[in-house]
Amino acid sequence: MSKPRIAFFDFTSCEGCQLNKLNLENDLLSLLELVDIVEFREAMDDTADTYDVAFIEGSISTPTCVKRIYDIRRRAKVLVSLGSCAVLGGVNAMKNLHPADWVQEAVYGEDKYLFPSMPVQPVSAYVKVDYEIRGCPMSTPEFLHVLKSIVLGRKPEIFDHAVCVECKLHENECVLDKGMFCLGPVSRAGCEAVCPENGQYCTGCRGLVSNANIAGAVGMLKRHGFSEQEARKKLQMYSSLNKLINEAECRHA
Amino acid sequence: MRKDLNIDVHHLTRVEGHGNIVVNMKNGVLQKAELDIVEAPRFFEAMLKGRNFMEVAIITSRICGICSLGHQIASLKATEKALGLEVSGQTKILRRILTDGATFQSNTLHALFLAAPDFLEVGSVFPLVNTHKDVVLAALRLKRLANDIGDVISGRAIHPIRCVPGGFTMLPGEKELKVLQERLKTEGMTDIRFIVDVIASLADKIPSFNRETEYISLTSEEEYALYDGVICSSDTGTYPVEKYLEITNEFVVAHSSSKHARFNRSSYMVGALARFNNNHQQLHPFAGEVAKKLGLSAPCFNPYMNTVAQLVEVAHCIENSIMLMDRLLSDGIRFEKPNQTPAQYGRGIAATEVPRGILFHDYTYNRQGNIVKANCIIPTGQNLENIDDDMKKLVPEIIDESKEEITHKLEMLVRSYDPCISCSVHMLDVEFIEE
Amino acid sequence: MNALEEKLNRFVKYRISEEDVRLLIDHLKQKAPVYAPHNSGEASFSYELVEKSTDVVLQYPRTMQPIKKFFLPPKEVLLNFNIKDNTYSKPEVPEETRIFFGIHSYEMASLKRLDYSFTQGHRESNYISRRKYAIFVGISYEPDESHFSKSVGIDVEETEGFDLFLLKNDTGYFLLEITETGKKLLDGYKENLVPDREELKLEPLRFKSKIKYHHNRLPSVFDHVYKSKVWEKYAEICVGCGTCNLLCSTCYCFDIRDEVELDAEHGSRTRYWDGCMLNTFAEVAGGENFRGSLARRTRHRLYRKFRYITAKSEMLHCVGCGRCSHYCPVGISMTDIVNDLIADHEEKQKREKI
Amino acid sequence: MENFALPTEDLYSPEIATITRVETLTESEKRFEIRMPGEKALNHKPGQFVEVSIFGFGEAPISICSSPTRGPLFELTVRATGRLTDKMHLLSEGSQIGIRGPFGNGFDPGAFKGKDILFVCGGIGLAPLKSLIDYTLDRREDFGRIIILYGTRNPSEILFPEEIKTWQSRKDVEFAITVDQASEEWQGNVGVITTLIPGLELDVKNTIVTVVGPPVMYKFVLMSLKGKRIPDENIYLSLERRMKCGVGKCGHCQINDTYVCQDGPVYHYPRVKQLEEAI
Ligand SMILES: Cc1cc2nc3c(=O)[nH]c(=O)nc-3n(C[C@H](O)[C@H](O)[C@H](O)COP(=O)(O)OP(=O)(O)OC[C@H]3O[C@@H](n4cnc5c(N)ncnc54)[C@H](O)[C@@H]3O)c2cc1C
Ligand code: SF4
Ligand code: SF4
Ligand code: SF4
Repeated sequence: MSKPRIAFFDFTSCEGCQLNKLNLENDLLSLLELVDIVEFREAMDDTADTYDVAFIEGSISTPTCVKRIYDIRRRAKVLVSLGSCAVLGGVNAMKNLHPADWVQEAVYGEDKYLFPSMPVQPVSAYVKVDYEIRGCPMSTPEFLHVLKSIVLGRKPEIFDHAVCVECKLHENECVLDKGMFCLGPVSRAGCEAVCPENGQYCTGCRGLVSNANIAGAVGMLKRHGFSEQEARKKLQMYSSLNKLINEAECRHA
Repeated sequence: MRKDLNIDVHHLTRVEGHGNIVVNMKNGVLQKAELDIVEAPRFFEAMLKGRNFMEVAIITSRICGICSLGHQIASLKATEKALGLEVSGQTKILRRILTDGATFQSNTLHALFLAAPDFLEVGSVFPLVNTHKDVVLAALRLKRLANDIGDVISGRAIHPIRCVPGGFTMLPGEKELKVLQERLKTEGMTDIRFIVDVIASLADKIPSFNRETEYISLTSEEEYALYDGVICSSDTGTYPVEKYLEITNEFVVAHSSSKHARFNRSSYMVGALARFNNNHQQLHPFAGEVAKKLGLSAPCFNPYMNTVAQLVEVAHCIENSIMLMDRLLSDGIRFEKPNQTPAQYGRGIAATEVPRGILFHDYTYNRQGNIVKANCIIPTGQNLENIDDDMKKLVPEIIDESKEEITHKLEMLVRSYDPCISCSVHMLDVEFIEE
Repeated sequence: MNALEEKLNRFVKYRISEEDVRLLIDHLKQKAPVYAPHNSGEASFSYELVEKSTDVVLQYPRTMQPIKKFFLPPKEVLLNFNIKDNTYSKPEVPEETRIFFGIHSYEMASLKRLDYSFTQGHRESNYISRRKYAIFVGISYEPDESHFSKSVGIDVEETEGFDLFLLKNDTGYFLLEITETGKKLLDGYKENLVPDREELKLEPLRFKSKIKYHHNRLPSVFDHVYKSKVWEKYAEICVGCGTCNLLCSTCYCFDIRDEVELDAEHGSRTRYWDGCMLNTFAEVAGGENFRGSLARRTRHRLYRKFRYITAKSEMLHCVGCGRCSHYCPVGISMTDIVNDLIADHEEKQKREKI
Repeated sequence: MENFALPTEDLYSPEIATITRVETLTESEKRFEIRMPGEKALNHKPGQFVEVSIFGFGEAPISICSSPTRGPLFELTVRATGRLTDKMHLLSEGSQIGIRGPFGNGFDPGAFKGKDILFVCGGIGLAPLKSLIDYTLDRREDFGRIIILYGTRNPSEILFPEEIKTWQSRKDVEFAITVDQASEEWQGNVGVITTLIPGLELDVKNTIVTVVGPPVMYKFVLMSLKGKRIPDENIYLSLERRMKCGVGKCGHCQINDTYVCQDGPVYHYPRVKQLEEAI
């Protein structure tokens, strides 16, 4: 079997996920044994026509982005979206919560027409996505897991349980015990609960678990002293495209 | 002599973010020589609007993955000033070490992985794995070591976790810190020595081009300023950080979704070379030796030498963090709860040096501790006008070389600034109407 | 003298100070590795290998992970395999003596439940190897808001399963010799100690009874509340995080996954704690899920504690450690659910009578 | 106190078996013939399953579709639906796989002696039932009428064409097949499997019914059987749940207080009626 040809592309994002791959120092050489990197603008000049696997970082937010993503999809056998921006719209999508005009004008004033922008969307809003690697930034072990699975020709496991599960497996002190709040109970795991492990609350960077009890989550935050509006804002940091967050009715006292 | 030239480098590689180089000469007249910033703007102000002070650094960190630590530090310092949150000496030392680590890692990444292939005439670092394995391995080790500083102290090098307003959510163990320090002393010093020797042998690959400009950085009486200081212009002297708007004078140009800046001249430069020019006397001795070995002496007006200045800083940061760790370890690391009870509300302005230059964050908070006004000025934005000016001087000087050679030199020029484009288009500058 | 006091008074006992307890730990450390509660954060405790006896916390409400972590580790490699040549090896599970020190009575009771689960039907070698030579030194504790083990029939001073037991008194502790193993452990430690012959009197009950019915009646309540509205009530606020499962002393469900190394050749088959409160736990082929709703998941969890295995093992599988309640991010308390079920059941009975 | 000194089991270590034959049945189903190391007999009962594993690809429960009366080699029919089963479809004769088991209760054919047996098989549900069908055919004299009803979504999904031919040709077997959607050349019954039931003439008291199929099928088949007045005690179902261990520990296959891997997969219908979460 010849080595899979893989490529990386970046859209609207902080490029932290790209950088995270360059931070694979210890594994980089073994990785190069496993695959051929044929395109990676942030690190190399080469380009290619087709790819076995295309990894997409960043969200789609301009007409140019849309054209590019269609083009990449056409040439890629497998397409993986990488990181919260690509999977969920990420923090970028918070801008959708405000009227587009206000946003443009706020930054560029009367020059706003120079730089067209559209509502921020995840990659899956435009093209078929085969696998998703969440996280802000994506976790390198998970990236390697998906890559190895693809090399072996099997579906990678993608977790759909709460961060609390991993947090408990690590026996981290629960930040709730320290009087903080946490989105871990409704946020998707896969990060090995790094934030609580480092004493910080979970911001829900991987989005919510599917089938999440959002009303319950709002109630949970209220229990920790937040207003209902503040609670929804907290849940929206990474999941602003999740309409249920504004809709779910919370009957919690 | 060539009369016409058209260069259009679409999505310049080996830089962070999306930019195009456009040069256009007609009948011997240079019509255009500019770096077009085509990155999609991200509108961070919309993300910050109404956000609580506890979340602001988490969000601004996402402006840029490469400079995430720098953004967090600037953000936390601005928030702390606005809310009157005092931080301890221990916190300041830890943040300084983190700043050293981030500068060390980013400069290494740029100099050795993104810029170095130019000197060795290849398109990326990957072919070097076969031709220069020992160099690549040493570079990888250095980068890992730099990232480990971030991992050990802030939980994660990209989008650090433990840095919060008022301090740290968790502190490194003394054992871990000792191990890390030992590695810096042995592994780190050995590898940087080796790398410097290699780069010194390639010195003739650096184009000779000079254009004197204004150099702006932080400066401090205590140390080679990275974490903190006052603004310093090589032309006009020092200014308090609060006066930053008078220095940056941002303006919008049509070819860039990032704003440009100018102060005393038509443009100014920030970054490693600016810091070196302004503060070189405060480098640690070993860094001074490295500068000498690599042929860098102040003042240096060759922007291509920015990459060399970055390596000098790597040496400095290794030495500096070893020294700071000594201080921490001799005092003993004490558990402290972060101070997060605001003493006031209002405006806070802070500056810090990130690898690419001086970074400003400016916030105003309401009485709920939520953001009402935010502004954030990023180094690459400040460099853009200077890059355009460099190109305008450079193109006529090399106009008789082949088009490929010109293109290559222009690419190298832009790259040597280590531009961080995604950063530059995420600026905030907005006043919110209070709800 | 009540029955419990009578039982305790049959054991040989010594009066020792807290200082002596530390010396005891040092003494035990010479015999085998000792695991005991330690501080693990601002307000958390966990069982760890003892390095210094002064690090051991003697009075604590509960550790975060229950003692099951030593017998059914949160993550355990079951096999190491080679994909290319289809071979594997099973990592050796050492059968060693380990001393667990400062263990509460409900924790010991939970192990009895796990013993049942791992020896009934198929007798799992991994669990049994770890469990075989374990020695336990119990300690009494001050129940907090979330504890309710008395309500499920487990006294603070219950000594069953322990080899030695430390009973707190006003000056220090009574050290009780429970088993022959325990007695032998004290060889070389108690040389200067004289058995205390004074009759032991327990302090009046410190436990508030937190469940309305006697524990013997609970399984029968569960015969009638399967369709209760109470499940919906809690499902509304439960967020399905699974914390209550993962930290439960008697939960033992797991997942098994194959993980491969970067050479795409070596790998391991690893098991992880799992939980029936999690969204996809009971999903079946075609995406169907017979326990999709939180109400059904909550119901299943409680039936597992009070009815299902209970019928066969004749033990309630909730030991009242209070972990599920203490760590629940929305503050759902096990005893509240049970009391609501009891109330619902009573109401139904009343209605039926009329 | 539990006696920890008693013998224990290495529950999760598979035996490495060899695939001796692969037969493509449909686009998504293949049949595998397997040889245990040393050509050891599996000693299974019809209706039992094994945990099949491929290193790096995981494990899954697969029913044994051959009868224990047919020698030491055994057969599995596998539908490619995921990690393990997709990989299995790439294997060929001589490849090795891991086997644990047999697990589960299986059917007790001894208890069906002298009875008429009605097999209701939906889709891949024919695979586990084939094991029992073959068993009863190999001991034909022990049983009364043998009636096989088989339904699939469309003709291209029909499993075991060879066996079906034999069943159709045998005088002592009553066989009927139906498809949900017919193709051009299909001449047989069209309609869901329940359409085959009303027309049957049965000695209801003396007929044992075994039902295996996708989850949705059970409710409808049971309704039809009720229409036929088949006593509940005469009905057996085989249920499917995801499993991680196969030995009654992992909890995934639990239906109320029963474990499919221990108390099932074959359930007596009266028991199923007490299990709210079963179907
Ligand atoms: C007693 C018994 C007998 C069986 N007999 C047979 C048989 O004879 N032949 C046969 O082919 N099958 C049989 N099965 C079914 C077989 O075990 C399943 O199809 C098996 O799980 C496939 O494993 P896999 O690794 O290939 O698929 P998996 O990768 O586990 O995926 C199976 C399906 O579930 C989906 N899925 C997986 N994980 C998740 C998740 N976390 N969330 C949502 N969806 C998910 C997948 O997309 C896929 O559609 C039997 C099952 C039981 C319980
Ligand atoms: S810290 Fe957060 S993620 Fe961890 S257990 Fe507590 S609530 Fe869950
Ligand atoms: S811990 Fe609480 S919120 Fe989480 S699953 Fe259990 S009951 Fe629900
Ligand atoms: S159900 Fe709750 S109280 Fe009972 S044993 Fe489990 S965690 Fe402890």
